[in-house]
Amino acid sequence: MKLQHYLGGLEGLDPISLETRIFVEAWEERIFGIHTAMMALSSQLELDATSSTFNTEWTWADLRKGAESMNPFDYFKYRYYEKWLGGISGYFVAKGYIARAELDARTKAFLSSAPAMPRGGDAEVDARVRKYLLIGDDPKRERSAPPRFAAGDTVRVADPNSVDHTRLPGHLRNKVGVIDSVYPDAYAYLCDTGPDGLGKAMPAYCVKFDPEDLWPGNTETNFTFYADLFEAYLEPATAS
Amino acid sequence: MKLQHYLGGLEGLDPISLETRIFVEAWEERIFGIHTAMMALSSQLELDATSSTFNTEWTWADLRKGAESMNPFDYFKYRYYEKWLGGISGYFVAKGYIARAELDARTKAFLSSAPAMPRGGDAEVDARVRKYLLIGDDPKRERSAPPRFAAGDTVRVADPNSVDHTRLPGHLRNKVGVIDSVYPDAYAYLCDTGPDGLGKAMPAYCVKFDPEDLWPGNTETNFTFYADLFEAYLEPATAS
Amino acid sequence: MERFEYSRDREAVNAARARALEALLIEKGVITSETVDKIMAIFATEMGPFNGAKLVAKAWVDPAFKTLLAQDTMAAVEQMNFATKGAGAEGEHMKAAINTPEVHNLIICTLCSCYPWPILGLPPYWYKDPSFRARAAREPRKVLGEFGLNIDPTKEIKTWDSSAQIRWFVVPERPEGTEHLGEEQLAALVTPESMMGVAIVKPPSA
Amino acid sequence: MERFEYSRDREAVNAARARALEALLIEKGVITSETVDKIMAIFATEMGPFNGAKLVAKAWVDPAFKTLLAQDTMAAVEQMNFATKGAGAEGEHMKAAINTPEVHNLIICTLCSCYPWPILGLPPYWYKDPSFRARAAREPRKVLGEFGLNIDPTKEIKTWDSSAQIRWFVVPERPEGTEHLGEEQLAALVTPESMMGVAIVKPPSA
Repeated sequence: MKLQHYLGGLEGLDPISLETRIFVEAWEERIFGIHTAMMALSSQLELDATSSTFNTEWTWADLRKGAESMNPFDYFKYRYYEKWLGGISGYFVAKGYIARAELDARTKAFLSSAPAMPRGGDAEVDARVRKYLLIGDDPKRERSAPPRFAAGDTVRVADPNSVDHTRLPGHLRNKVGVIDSVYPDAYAYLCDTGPDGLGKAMPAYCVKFDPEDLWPGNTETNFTFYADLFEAYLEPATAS
Repeated sequence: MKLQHYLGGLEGLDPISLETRIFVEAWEERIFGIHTAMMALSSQLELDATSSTFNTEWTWADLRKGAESMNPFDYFKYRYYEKWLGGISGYFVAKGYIARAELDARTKAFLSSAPAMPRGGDAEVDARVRKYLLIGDDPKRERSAPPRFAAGDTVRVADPNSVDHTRLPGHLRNKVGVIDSVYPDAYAYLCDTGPDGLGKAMPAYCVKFDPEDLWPGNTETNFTFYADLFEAYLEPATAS
Repeated sequence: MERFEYSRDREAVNAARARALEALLIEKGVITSETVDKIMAIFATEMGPFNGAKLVAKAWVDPAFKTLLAQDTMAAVEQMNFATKGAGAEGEHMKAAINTPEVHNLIICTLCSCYPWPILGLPPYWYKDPSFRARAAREPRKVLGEFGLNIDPTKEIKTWDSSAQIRWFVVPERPEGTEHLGEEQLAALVTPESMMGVAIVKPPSA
Repeated sequence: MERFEYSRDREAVNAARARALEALLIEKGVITSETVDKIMAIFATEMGPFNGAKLVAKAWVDPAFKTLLAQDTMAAVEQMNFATKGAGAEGEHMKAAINTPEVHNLIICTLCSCYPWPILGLPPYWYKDPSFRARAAREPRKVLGEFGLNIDPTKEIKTWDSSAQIRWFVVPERPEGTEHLGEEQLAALVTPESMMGVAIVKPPSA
């Protein structure tokens, strides 16, 4: 179980932060940019090769796996981009791009004097990054089979074992909802999630839930909750 | 849902702390003692009245409710007795024994100079506390009905809505186990937990779980997990 | 007990580490010294809430466009001639939730921070905050109240949680007293918060 | 962003607040100035692991007592003439899990820190730690390994999670080479950790 995925509906929380800035510290912009460049230069994309030495895969799934595999108690201890910084640094070290000692030494140096940033690099690298941002990475595929459910069907959300990654929110597991709409075609996910069930292209649905079924006696009225869910996460609802 | 109750089986955690001390800061012993005195002086116990001005109820259930109602992200931020200190201080303020301002002022005073502790109090108060510790507070009651399950029965753990308190571990909800033993008589709980189902005396069971059912593909071999569960938390297992 | 402690120079270490990482990546030829700045420039001028605002304003003045936006969001977005032609990164499949006098829409991502980059840019901190993600799912009225938005109890709230590949945004209602305004002036009224459903669009006098 | 910050004088504030609370409770007649110290004295001399150690030692030298301890734990404890007569606070219903050559037992409380006070006293920090509570449930062998206890893969591990009203403890196996020792000497070998299942009892020479 991934504690980090069981946020929906939690009680006893703080008032909402009204912080509308995207970055609250200057360094956060840098780690966001590094992540986006990694996504754009990732090896599985069908974009022109560049001189970048980045030759491995990096997608949202990798970033998310990092967040899901981190100590769940730390997840609630660190700010959003602090988690990115940890996950991305760890990736570059794990993949051998950078040695841990090298990163630590440079960090130490930058702590005691203003960062001296190197200059240079091929413009084609930045061109590819720009291209990726403008065209994206379309997960839509042709369907190999008709969708299992139709609008109006009652479904029960599955509760598969999650290993390194899942896209199933904890608050929906084992709950009953109604198919609100069936999205056209099929959607691949960025990686295979094993027994969790994602990977190959499959139909996706918008599923409607009565909040009273999700949080009995503990929610609001005149309110409907919709969630987009991959087909692997749905089962026909049978009387139990 | 109470995030704090979904610890069993979590992944990605730290190595075990080998801290064998009971208290790691001197003040922790004080808050433990205060809690124990409150339990002993609690109004529902059938012990001799004393001159203590404590005239409300305080049981483990109250302490636990505090831990369950605190911000779940803070739960993982604070050390064990820090949570007690917060919950117990809050109780004395909420019940009107102490004003928040009074507590804050005294805290501030003790921060800048060594605590000047008042002396005095009736020995009968301490006698009652001692008596409570030596005789306890027996939750066992006569059964009003025969137990619903017998050793060897297969049961499914219920997933009731928890409001302010529950004694059902999150990792067992919706899981299937086998009754290992039926405890004699029936057990009352310290408070009524509403739709969660505890309160009146009911049978309790030791239920045996195959860890492979709890954490498929992600546990150890030659290992059996047993949990004590109140009858309200169990349903007959039916093929699903 | 280190679990319960914080490093006291945490922000300074974060900042130094982020810059150290970037410096090493430049030196090792992974990215260039311009990469991060160029990405931020794209979000400043080509992918951002200024696109969403244009889309909303067009929907306000053109009922046929509004209908298309509701029924085939991507076809409508393509008409806008954005730098991304609509479907840029994180906007490959977007869906509009249209506010009406009867329904107020709210978008959330309880798992992370899914967000339609091409038309809304990057999400603000509150959207990524675990407290918002958790609370908006169960008590949206209370949450909106904290944003200063009180939705009439007779109006339905619909919350859209994006955990698959669709990225949602809200088309707020056109405020009263804006009949005289052109598309560009209308777009200037549309805030990112209104396209996430935690605000409504106010007339220029307000 | 305060959620992500810690007060820098956290321990000093905790200490001052705990003492302030106690001082006010004494002044207001809730407790006396002796109450906390007297409670701690009871745990130092009358309710503690020294009782559990006596129980274990007796079970080692008296097979009939060991059988009774396994079958009717409370009846066996009553014979010990502890200050609590066995059933003090948090020990009203205790249950012994007996280690054998085939089975190693471990007690945990995944919800909180349930613990048999009359015979084990108060739980050490590691037992209350969320990491132990979480990990011992799913990977006891790995956890025991971190305590320096490697359980043979052919030996079954049984984990007992106390979330109802029963308080569990472990009766460790008697170590080899202690045939010449009396009950009191045997009791001196028994550690709290061995009665929780994260250690075994070592012979005096070890």
